Amino acid sequence: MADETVRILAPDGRVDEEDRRGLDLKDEDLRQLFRYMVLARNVDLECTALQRQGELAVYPPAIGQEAAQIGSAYALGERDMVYPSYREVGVAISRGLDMVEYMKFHRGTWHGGVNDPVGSGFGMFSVPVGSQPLHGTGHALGTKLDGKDVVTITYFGDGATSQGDVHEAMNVAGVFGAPIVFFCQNNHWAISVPLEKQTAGQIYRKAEGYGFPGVRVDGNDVLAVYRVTREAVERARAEHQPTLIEAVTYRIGPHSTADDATRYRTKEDVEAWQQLDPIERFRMFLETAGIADQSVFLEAEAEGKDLAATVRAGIQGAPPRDVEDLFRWIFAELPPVLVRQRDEVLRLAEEDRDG
Amino acid sequence: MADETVRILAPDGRVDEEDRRGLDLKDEDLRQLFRYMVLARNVDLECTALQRQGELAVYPPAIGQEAAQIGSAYALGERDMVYPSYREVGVAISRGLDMVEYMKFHRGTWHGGVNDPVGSGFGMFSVPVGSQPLHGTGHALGTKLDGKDVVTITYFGDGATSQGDVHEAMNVAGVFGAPIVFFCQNNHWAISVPLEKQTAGQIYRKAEGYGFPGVRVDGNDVLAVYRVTREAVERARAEHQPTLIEAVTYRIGPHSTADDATRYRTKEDVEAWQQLDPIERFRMFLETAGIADQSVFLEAEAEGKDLAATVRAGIQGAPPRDVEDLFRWIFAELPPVLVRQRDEVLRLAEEDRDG
Amino acid sequence: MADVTMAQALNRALRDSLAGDDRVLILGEDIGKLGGVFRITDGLQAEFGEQRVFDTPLAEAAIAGVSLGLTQAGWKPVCEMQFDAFSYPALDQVISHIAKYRYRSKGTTGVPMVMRIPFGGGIGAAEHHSESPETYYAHTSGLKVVVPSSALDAYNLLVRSVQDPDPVIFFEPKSRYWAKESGDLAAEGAPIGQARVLKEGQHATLIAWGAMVSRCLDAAEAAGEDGVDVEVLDLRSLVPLDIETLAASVQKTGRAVVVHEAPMTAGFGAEVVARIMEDCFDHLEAPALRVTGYDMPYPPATLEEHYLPNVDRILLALDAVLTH
Amino acid sequence: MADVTMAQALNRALRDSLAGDDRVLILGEDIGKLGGVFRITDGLQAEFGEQRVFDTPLAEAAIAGVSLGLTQAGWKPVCEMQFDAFSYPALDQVISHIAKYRYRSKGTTGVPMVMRIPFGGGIGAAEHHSESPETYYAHTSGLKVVVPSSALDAYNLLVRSVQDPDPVIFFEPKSRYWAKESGDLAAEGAPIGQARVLKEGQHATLIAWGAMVSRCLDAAEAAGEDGVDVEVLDLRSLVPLDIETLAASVQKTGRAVVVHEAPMTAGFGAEVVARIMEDCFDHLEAPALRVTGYDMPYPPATLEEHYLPNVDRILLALDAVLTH
Ligand SMILES: Cc1ncc(C[n+]2csc(CCOP(=O)(O)OP(=O)(O)O)c2C)c(N)n1
Ligand SMILES: Cc1ncc(C[n+]2csc(CCOP(=O)(O)OP(=O)(O)O)c2C)c(N)n1
Ligand SMILES: [Mg+2]
Ligand SMILES: [Mg+2]
Repeated sequence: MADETVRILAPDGRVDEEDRRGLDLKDEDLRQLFRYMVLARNVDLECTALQRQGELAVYPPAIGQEAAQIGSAYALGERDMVYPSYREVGVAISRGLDMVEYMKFHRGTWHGGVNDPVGSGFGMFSVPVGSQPLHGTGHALGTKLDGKDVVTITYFGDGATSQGDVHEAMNVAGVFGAPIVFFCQNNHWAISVPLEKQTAGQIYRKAEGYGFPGVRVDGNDVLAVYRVTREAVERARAEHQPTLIEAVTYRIGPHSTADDATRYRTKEDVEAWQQLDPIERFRMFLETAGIADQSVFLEAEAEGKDLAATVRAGIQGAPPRDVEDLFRWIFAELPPVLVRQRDEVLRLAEEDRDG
Repeated sequence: MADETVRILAPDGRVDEEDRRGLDLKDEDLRQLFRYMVLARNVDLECTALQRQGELAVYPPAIGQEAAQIGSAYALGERDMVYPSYREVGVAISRGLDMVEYMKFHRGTWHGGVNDPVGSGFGMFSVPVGSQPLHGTGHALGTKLDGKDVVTITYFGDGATSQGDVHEAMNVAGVFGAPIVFFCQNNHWAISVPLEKQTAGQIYRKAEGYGFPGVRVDGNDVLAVYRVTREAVERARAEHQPTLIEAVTYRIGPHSTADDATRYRTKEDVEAWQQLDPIERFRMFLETAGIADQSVFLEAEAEGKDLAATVRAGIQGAPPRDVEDLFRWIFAELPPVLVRQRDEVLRLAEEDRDG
Repeated sequence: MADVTMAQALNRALRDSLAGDDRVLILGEDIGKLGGVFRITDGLQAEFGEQRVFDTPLAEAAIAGVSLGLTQAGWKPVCEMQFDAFSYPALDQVISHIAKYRYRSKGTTGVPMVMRIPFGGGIGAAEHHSESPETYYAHTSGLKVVVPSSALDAYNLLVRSVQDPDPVIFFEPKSRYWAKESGDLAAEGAPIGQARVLKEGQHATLIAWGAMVSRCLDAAEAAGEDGVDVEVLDLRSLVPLDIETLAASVQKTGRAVVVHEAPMTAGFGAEVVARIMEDCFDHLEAPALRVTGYDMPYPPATLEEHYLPNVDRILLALDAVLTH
Repeated sequence: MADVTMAQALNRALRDSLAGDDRVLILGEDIGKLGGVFRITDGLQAEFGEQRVFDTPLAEAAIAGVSLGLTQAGWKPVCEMQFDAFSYPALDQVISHIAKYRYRSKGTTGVPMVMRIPFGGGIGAAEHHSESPETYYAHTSGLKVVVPSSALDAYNLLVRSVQDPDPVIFFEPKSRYWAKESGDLAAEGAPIGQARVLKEGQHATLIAWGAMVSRCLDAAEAAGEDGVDVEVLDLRSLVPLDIETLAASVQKTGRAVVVHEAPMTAGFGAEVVARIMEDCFDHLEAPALRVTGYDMPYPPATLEEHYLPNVDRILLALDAVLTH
């Protein structure tokens, strides 16, 4: 990573003390960050396992990206709004979402992820790559028009930066001074396509073209991620200026459980980054700095296992939704054609049940 | 314009002699540049008049943008390829296109502009704003794959820079090292939307995000435009590196003859730029430098009037194409459904003719 | 009761919507100071300010996606695509998100927005300015698709569209912008989802929407002079489609011709014919026919008269169904 | 004569096209080293190099627009959209340019490219991975739209598509990728524009394309057990549509049911019904019916079985047309 990359924690857990003092984080917060990262790791691994056991249809692991996700989400205020892609399990956990509901997307019982995106401050999963930043920009513009003290953050990947929609979202946000943070997790891969085939530029420098700051941060350094996101969130809140953050991290797992990453990258590629594990790095720091000890780590692990177990229990054998639900939410009011269609489906389903 | 803007000719026609000597332009070339600019101005004004007289359906004036168009087109090699928008009358003239055929687009006798885009090295008019740079990138990639010594240039406006397609084209060109020049005529307006509502960034700095050079040039300075385009063309040819050029100019006329620009800008806005007229500026230079005198200027004018008259004669009363042509070029071979449809149209047209 | 053009009626509908509901926003290209290239938004920015009525950068996907985001901040955006063919860059946002968000979010998050699209030919415009893309939208589940054919109904339908809890794609027949109608502007006409019988008749039914409605009325008049009594149905709402009114009319007349500007293949006329097949088969005296644009890119302006359905072609089709 | 899956047949068609014509290129997301998420391009980059077979950045409009540009440099690109719903960002380039360039350029500049789109449901996939967007393309004049239903015909059609001088949208029914067929791979089957009668019958015609063809064959078999003799028509080519074969079959049987996965409203089934109306009316014993997906966003995987046409629904429709 080049000089311009913001970093507070070295890979061995050492820290620039001045940098650290500059953070508005109490020891409690630091332990909380650690806790969330461990929860995310546990749920993530559990879900990969659940998929292997046939309980989930497919799952996109976030392992290795915990610092990027937790550090950034922790910088948000309670009423701030998130527009995620499909890999933001860590963000979801630290925003307090119901993780069983969340995983039902991956089980295929319904689309989208959670029940009420606006109510929960967490938009629906956005599968079409790069499409959600526009929703974030619209939302941010909307809250600004209302004079509300709300910041919007949108997550997307390195691959997404190639999409026209992401460009349009940043450009519009720049023009309107929308209070939004564009958070790009550059995990070096878009399925099998490596970063260097995605763009010849630097992701964070794309912000130059939109007239707002672009920042590159070590995405495996939870403190640095927190700091740059915090600054961006404050800039959005106070100055209505967007920021593009490039968090440089790595997709340790396959693209999804359906992917065979050995086809396009080597074990060595991955191992180099496993050395830079964000949780271990932070743990070493917490320990060395005397902020947390073994008991804290074990407690977080235990809590992680609990949450994973909750997800497993909630998802295992979770039935499909009622057939009626198929027709429930297409329009506020079901038009005649769909009433006919619904009646057919219900009749057939009943006949099926009856034998 | 900020410091970074490349300029050789001052608005009063004075020149930085060192800059000028750096140009690979003989006096003959300089007179040729002048000539093309005058031709373009004459045809442009004539076409506005032709539209007022009902001979053209609509016409988008290029007045004021002659230096940007001629200076850049003059930097191309004979076999280089142009992907234009709809306002590139100057480029078309200096590339030797049949200007009567060209104007038939504006008369509504056929789409597109010229007969054979590949053969003539000038792609069809691209009306959907921002869509043609992708074609340019594809073409450039294609010639590179063939090892051909061909450079592609694509023209688009400041408004087009907001479109996702333009972003995607530049990004892809960066990744593949496509031999292409992205030439943006920033004429300060996209119909009624001024530059500052189009983007909060600087257009030429958008190149940073794609990993290739971005250059801003005084678009009313034909020598500077020539120089930066020449450099970009050579960079494309020799190094397969794209360049984004922002030529800062001004749309002196309305967006099109259908537009009423008084609704959104003042006479003063326009007058300030009329002072910076690219032809007059260049004329003063040529005169002062002793490269051309009144006779050259008058000759160019006369030639301009001639070309305008040719266009007028060719377009005036030009009939619609044959009804059969409607069905001629949909597919290489007309499928049965269309045969039926064609037969109906021809029958009806005949009945019409017969009474 | 004054004469009003469709353009004026639409302008008034937007004005009254902005005045009546302070959550309504208007956005698009050139819709501010310029008032839109067709002046449909004329004067609205001056009256309601740049916060409520604002120009966007030149990016249709952005206009659509940002509008969706605005709904999630509690706004009701009415966005404009400047011309039919320039709505295509927004299709992904429309199909993948705007049409699906209510469904995806289990009903918690509807998308109360309107996308206005001036459409159709007959105005001598350049390439990409005369298309009829209603099929793309009508085939996209989750959207309502509405097309007025007259000034008063344009007012009525647009006001209702803005109030609708679901996304409405609102097609405005450009060639009818300057056609006048006499009456009071009020949102008291038929709701979205109902067709209108504009002329009753016994011998055959002409079915159309948008600009083709007046052409059908002309054809009906011409047929009337030959003693043929034609019913004219203005669908108004392609989705939801008023199958009841459609079926009632065709069951009565036993003969039907549907007319639209879009190319024939997989045009919405096919859906109308399929519904007639399903609901009126036993009443049909002749095949229901289509008079449509041809299966070609929209032709250049000087040839468009040969492409667009005209009274002659409609009469030929009427003749075919009447003499079958 | 060996068993071959449709996935293998498609892979071979691409391989043979690359080998047979050095102007053919393959591009798309993850089609290089990975060989595509469905492995349709497996091994092609290794065999033909990164100049002929290359990954693009993640941008579908770019893939389409760049492909068009490549044709103008004399190449024949075969590009891949990774899944059905991810073809939507490319719609503007397809509708406004790829479909229109030959027309616009007065025939000088055709667009010999193929856009491959894996489509349809039935594989338990996530949202946006199971759609059937063929109508959007079939309604766009200037495109050919082709859909194989079996391995051997997939080979035949894809090789022909690559050789076609016009842009071909090539839909691959994902749920049939792993279905086997026995025979030799050769481009000797029916050309684009011809339908195939897969099973002859006297009582009714089932019409389908892609994955629904095998479902229709299943239904026909089930009906046969009840003594009903059903003809099954595989359209293969939606544009150009083989009206002759279609009309001949329906005129013979007098009864027709068309089956597709896409939602009903304005789906391509409507076009088929409209053609039957126009060309077979006097032979019809019953209304031609549609069995389709419902007018909703594609549902989640665990409910898709209720959405997709199945044998029961097809039999019900057959029963309806037979007992009318
Ligand atoms: C518009 C679109 N095209 C293609 C896909 C298929 N796809 C799913 S994820 C993905 C790669 C995304 O890469 P990136 O943006 O870096 O995010 P990451 O998966 O690495 O988190 C692709 C190509 C898609 N979902 N949407
Ligand atoms: C995709 C698309 N959207 C909208 C339009 C309508 N339109 C035509 S030109 C134009 C403004 C273009 O501005 P700019 O790119 O700066 O080019 P200029 O006209 O100034 O040369 C607009 C909005 C269009 N042609 N295409
Ligand atoms: Mg990635
Ligand atoms: Mg401009």
